[in-house]
Amino acid sequence: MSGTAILTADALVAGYGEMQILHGVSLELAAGEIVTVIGPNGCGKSTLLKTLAGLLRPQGGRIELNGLDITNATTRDRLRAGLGYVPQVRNVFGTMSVEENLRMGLFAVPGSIKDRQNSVREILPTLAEYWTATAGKLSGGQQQVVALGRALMASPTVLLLDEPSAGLSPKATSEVFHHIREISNRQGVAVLLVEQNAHKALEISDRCYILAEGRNQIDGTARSILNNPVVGKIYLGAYGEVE
Amino acid sequence: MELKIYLVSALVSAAIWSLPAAAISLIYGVLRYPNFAIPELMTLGAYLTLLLCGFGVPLWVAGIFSALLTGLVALALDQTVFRFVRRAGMLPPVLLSLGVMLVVQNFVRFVWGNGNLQFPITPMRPVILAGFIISPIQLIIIATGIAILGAIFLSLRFTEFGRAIRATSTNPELAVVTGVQPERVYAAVLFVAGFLSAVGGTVLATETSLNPLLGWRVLIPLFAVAILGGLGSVVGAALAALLVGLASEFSLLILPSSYKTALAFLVLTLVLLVRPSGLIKSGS
Amino acid sequence: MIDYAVSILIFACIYGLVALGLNIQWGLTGLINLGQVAFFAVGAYTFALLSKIGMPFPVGVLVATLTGGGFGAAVAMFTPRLREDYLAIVTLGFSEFVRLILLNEKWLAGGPDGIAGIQRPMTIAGFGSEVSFLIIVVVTLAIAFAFTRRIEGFPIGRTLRAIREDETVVSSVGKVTLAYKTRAFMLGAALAGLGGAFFASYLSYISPDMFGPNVSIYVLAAVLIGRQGSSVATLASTALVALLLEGTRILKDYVTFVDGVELAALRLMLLGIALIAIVAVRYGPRRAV
Amino acid sequence: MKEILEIKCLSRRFGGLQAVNKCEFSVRAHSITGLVGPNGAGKSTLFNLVSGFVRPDSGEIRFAGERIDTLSAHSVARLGLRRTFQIPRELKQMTVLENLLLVPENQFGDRIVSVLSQGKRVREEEGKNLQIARGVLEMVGLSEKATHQAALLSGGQKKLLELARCLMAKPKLLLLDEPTAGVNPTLIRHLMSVLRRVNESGVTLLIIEHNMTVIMELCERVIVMDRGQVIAAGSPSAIQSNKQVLEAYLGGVSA
Amino acid sequence: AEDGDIVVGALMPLSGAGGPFGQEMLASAKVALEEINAAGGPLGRKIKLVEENDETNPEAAVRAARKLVDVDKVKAIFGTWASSVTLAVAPIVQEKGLVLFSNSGASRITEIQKKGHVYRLEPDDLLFGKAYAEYAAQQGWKRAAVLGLNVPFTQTTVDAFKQRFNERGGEVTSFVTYNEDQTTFSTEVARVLSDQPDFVHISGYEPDITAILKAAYQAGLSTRFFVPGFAVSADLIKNAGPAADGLLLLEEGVSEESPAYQRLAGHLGKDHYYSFGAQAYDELVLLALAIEAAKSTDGDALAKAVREVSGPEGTRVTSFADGVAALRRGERINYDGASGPLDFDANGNIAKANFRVSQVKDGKTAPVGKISEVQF
Ligand SMILES: Nc1ncnc2c1ncn2[C@@H]1O[C@H](COP(=O)(O)OP(=O)(O)OP(=O)(O)O)[C@@H](O)[C@H]1O
Ligand SMILES: Nc1ncnc2c1ncn2[C@@H]1O[C@H](COP(=O)(O)OP(=O)(O)OP(=O)(O)O)[C@@H](O)[C@H]1O
Ligand SMILES: CC(C)C[C@H](N)C(=O)O
Ligand SMILES: [Mg+2]
Ligand SMILES: [Mg+2]
Repeated sequence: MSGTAILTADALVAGYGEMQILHGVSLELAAGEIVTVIGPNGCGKSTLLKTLAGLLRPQGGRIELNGLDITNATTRDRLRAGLGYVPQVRNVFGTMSVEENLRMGLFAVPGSIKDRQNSVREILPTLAEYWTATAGKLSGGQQQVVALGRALMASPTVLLLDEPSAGLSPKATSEVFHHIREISNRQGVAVLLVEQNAHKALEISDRCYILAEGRNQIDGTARSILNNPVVGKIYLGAYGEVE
Repeated sequence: MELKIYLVSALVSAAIWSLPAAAISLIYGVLRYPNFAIPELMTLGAYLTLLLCGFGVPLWVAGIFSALLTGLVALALDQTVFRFVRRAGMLPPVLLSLGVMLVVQNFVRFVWGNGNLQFPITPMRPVILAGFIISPIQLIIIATGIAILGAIFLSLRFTEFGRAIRATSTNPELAVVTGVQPERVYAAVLFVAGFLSAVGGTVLATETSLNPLLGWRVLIPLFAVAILGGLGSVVGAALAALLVGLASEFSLLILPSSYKTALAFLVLTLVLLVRPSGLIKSGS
Repeated sequence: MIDYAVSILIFACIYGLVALGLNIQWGLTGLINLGQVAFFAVGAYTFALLSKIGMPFPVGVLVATLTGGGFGAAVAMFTPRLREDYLAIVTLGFSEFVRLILLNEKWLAGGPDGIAGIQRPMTIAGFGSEVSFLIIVVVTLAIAFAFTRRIEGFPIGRTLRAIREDETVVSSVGKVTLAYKTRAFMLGAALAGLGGAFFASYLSYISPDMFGPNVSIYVLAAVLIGRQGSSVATLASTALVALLLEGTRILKDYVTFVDGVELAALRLMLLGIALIAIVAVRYGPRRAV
Repeated sequence: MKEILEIKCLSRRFGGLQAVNKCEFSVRAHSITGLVGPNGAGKSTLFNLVSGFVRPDSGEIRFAGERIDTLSAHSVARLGLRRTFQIPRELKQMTVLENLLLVPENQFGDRIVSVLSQGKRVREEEGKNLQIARGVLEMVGLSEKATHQAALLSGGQKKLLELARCLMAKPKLLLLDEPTAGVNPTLIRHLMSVLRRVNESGVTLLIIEHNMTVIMELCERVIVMDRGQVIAAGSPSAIQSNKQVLEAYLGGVSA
Repeated sequence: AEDGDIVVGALMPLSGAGGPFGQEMLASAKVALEEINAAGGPLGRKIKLVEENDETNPEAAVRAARKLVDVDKVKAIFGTWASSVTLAVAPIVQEKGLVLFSNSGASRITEIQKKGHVYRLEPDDLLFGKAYAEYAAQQGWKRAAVLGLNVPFTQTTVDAFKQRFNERGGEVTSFVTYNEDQTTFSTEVARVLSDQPDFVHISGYEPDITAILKAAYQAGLSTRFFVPGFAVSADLIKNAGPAADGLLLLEEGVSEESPAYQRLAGHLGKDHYYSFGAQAYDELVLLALAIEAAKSTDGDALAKAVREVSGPEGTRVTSFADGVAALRRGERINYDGASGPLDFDANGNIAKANFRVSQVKDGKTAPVGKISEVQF
């Protein structure tokens, strides 16, 4: 698989000030692949994404995007190299309209705003319903879609999503996951998904990493993880399936 | 007749206040701290204009150059001093701005002394415009105010970089994620703030006179205007300046003019009690 | 020289009281008060007027403190809906209002002439009048200090800090935030009033132009330099500001190549630079991310 | 069983948007009731109305028989109606413990006079509250973070803190706004048992949730909102097969 | 008993509203200092000046005064200009039993003059007010409007003016006060001119008066303005340009012909009218003479001696050198200085004040009248 890897992280060490959170996390992502990262609260999932996105300087390890060493690149450079990122919270520009939020997605990357907006609206048709609304006043689910749309504006090849389904209704969750699948299928975007809604996320994923206390624990195909009773018990709260 | 003069006065005051108030507002909106050095940049700008006038340059040219220079000064101060406390919250920059306030005000005093100076322009007799008596200079002041604020408003709204400034203002972390380089935004904001302050200072000095206390004396109305306008909003600052201008001039009809500023404040307080977030709500 | 040092100390203590007050409001509770000078003025004038009608010193001080607190409570109750930045304008405006009333209402406060001949407290046996005054102020400051320290450490201090952080949360757990804010504001204003009483008494003359916004700014600087919400730091930084303001006066005897205005300008520039330097050292570049 | 919360014809509009529209339902005392609905249906707004943070334009809210629609937020809280916030509102600069110690009512040390007292009573009181707080942290799995600054918690941990704050008090009615959003599934499992215990100790729960597992396993009754109105109410299984609910909320796929 | 230099405090407004005058006063005091020390100084000792800036701010002044008194151990303080500063400093100076020479006008200063230690060389504001009225009456003007900056001297000046103007058959049509921090003044000007007065008296300082003149000019309003001389500098005249044309100034008189004034102007340049400078010059000379007369630097003795050396009785002297010589001959002296004959009343105030009125014409100031011996 390493042959086709578009994004690789190798033995990442990162944290906040004195406090080290990631103690050597490694992962790989191939083009068009959807990979889910799951793990207990506070295990460092968001920290991992922030490090990949360039918001946090790693203290050790190496990140490669398309064969390019981006370990110390700025967020802006990563964005231009095709890395999109949607944070876990506060992921829209609250005082700006939805339309403007999307424009911001193309701020650092060349491209025609109109063309990109049209193509994003095709993938996320619900955006049209609140195109001129102020993003901060939308409901949580609507904001997630806006955030996704903003990230898509730059036509990323790799998309990092931090809990996109948090707070979404089942229907909206299905829709967002559907969108993610679409994006991946139709445009070949590789998606790294951090999720607590593990079952649904794994349904659309190819592979899965499990993180605990800042370290890789288990990885494998989505199916193997879903069917692993130990994982189910420890990380997925194995309870009677709703399906 | 009298009332029309009041109205002109109010407009002139509003034009003068709104520029530096917009500067305060912009800095607050993007960098999240009230910059108490803005009034002193007005003073500095006015004196730089005077300096340039000394070379025989016409006042308006001198004014533009001084505004550019003051913009650079503001930028330089930001890069050398404020830059290092970017992530330390609101207090350090506030303190720094107080320090800069003292330094700039007294630098002006050191260089130009304490006396009252004046631009080398002869006062002009007024013209009558639609029944309003207004001096050409006042006309220019009002036009300048509207033009500059309008330009800023439009560029904030409709240019890429303006949008980046607004984006940084509402959600700085996310702005970084979209590839905005915050330092560039800060630099631009400080430059513009310096520019606005200097224009405000020059214009104020044209109406009154140059004095090291030029800016310090309007500190309170400026902050009143900026806050009332809903810190962070340029349009808000303009509207608030107009409101404060009108309130303080027309207060003369019912109150001794020594309460002029106080009455304006009373009105402001009342407005704030009805609309606790200022005339224009700035989002967060 | 000793006398001069004593007088600097007295000013420092007086501002210390005012700064402690502001620290309760701003540092602890997050109520932005840009008009602390108003309560300072109210205290000073109350004391001066009482002194004029022959009230003994302790009565004057007490009433001045209470009056300052009363005004503080009134302001706080009048502005319950105002949060954060917008309280700033009301306090700023209020301080201007107070100053203008003092300036314009001659029947009340002597107008721009101010009030002269205000009494000093009795001297303490064995000490000169300056030193006696110093002892009284220092003791008062120590009491005020102990008081605010305790507030900080007690649950009430926690509630006030919580209000600073997020008022909504505090009301969601059933606490009447307005009542707390009013109390904090009142306490802070009372301390300012207390400082004002000492100020009037020490200077023996007060006039409205002593109560301009620069006083608020100096005190503000003191509170801000100190760690937010900590009264120890507040006092230390007040001392620092007083020292910078006063100590630089001595400069004049060594710098002889500039004239008076330039010297005055240099002195204040130096103060500004010192302020910047302190901030740079205290908050300077630590983590660069 | 008695109704602890009754809502009648409640409406609230934001600008051009009717967020809550003539909403009517009630919650039985000692029950665990679910409140579900699509994003933007007005659920959180409803919580804001009930808890006194937002004023209704019209309508009636009764809590334990008493009208509370004109009361301010703190008065409602004092009556024993507590809520969590959907987007956590932790007190950032304070430690996790301090976040909890804020909660107990009528603390003697929370009054200014206490400052003049000897302080013994305050210390005892603090000690007691501290014990309660540690218990609550244990319950939600935040013990290790007790002395950390709340701002430094992870997204999910903040949600847990939000819940913990409410568990510090002993409310009659607890409104939980998506308590499990962003929480790890294993912990959700644990939280459900915590909530059940809380309920058994006499606290009525009204829970907004998008996690259907939680709703199905925990709630005896579910209310479904859409566009500010209640569109269905009933047992979880009845709701799940309701056509309207399927369409608007669950997304057409039968569960 | 003591020897060595006699330390004297010059507490002057080197910055703030009084800034320009503080400079003038300090320069003038230095002229006097040079003359005194060149003549050997009082009691054969040199005088040493310690300068302090009162910033035209009473609080700063109090601190500066304490430093002068406590650290520098000055024997006297002179040069306080703003009334608020004099009012604030006087109690401190008197408490130490020192002498204070003031250049302030406020009538209130009379009240705090407790031990006869405060001497004022500036005419009281009441006298100013009366002088305006006298001149206006001379000119036959009947209707006056007043614009007053809200500072101590305004109220008393204006009250005295009203009273005397009414006595002379005039009428004050309106009195509008303003504050220094206003951005525009057209409103105020429009207000007072709506009553069509014969002239407008502005009681204020330079910045605001400049602004008012310009505001009136630019609003197309014309009238006579009559303002205090201390508020008008050459700069103002230059700056206001045509707006200052015809402006009338009331200046505290100096003895322009007196040898002392001639010497002072000789040193500082003849193109200027040094009213506060002349006062400061005289203050230091008076003090030096008083020390010689008292044969002591003790405050109480000095306070008495000032009255003795200032006249009106005694041999008229016009310089320190002459005065010392006369004193050493055992004569009683009457110092007539650069600022006037310097006779003090019971309150330490100048008893009879002279004024002159000047007018601005084509950018130059020329005297147009005199009002002599205005009394309380
Ligand atoms: N303060 C407000 N100002 C303006 N509009 C608001 C405000 N609060 C809520 N709204 C709007 O009211 C509608 C209902 O919002 P609410 O938060 O109640 O939805 P919700 O049912 O809780 O959705 P979610 O499940 O996504 O949290 C939304 O469209 C939202 O944009
Ligand atoms: N800015 C910060 N400074 C210091 N520590 C932090 C900061 N942000 C997070 N942490 C700590 O780092 C750890 C990992 O946080 P992170 O946000 O990566 O967790 P997570 O795996 O995303 O959890 P969740 O599922 O709850 O979102 C947590 O223990 C948290 O307390
Ligand atoms: C102008 C001077 C005579 C001083 C003036 N009387 C004042 O008090 O401020
Ligand atoms: Mg996370
Ligand atoms: Mg909600």
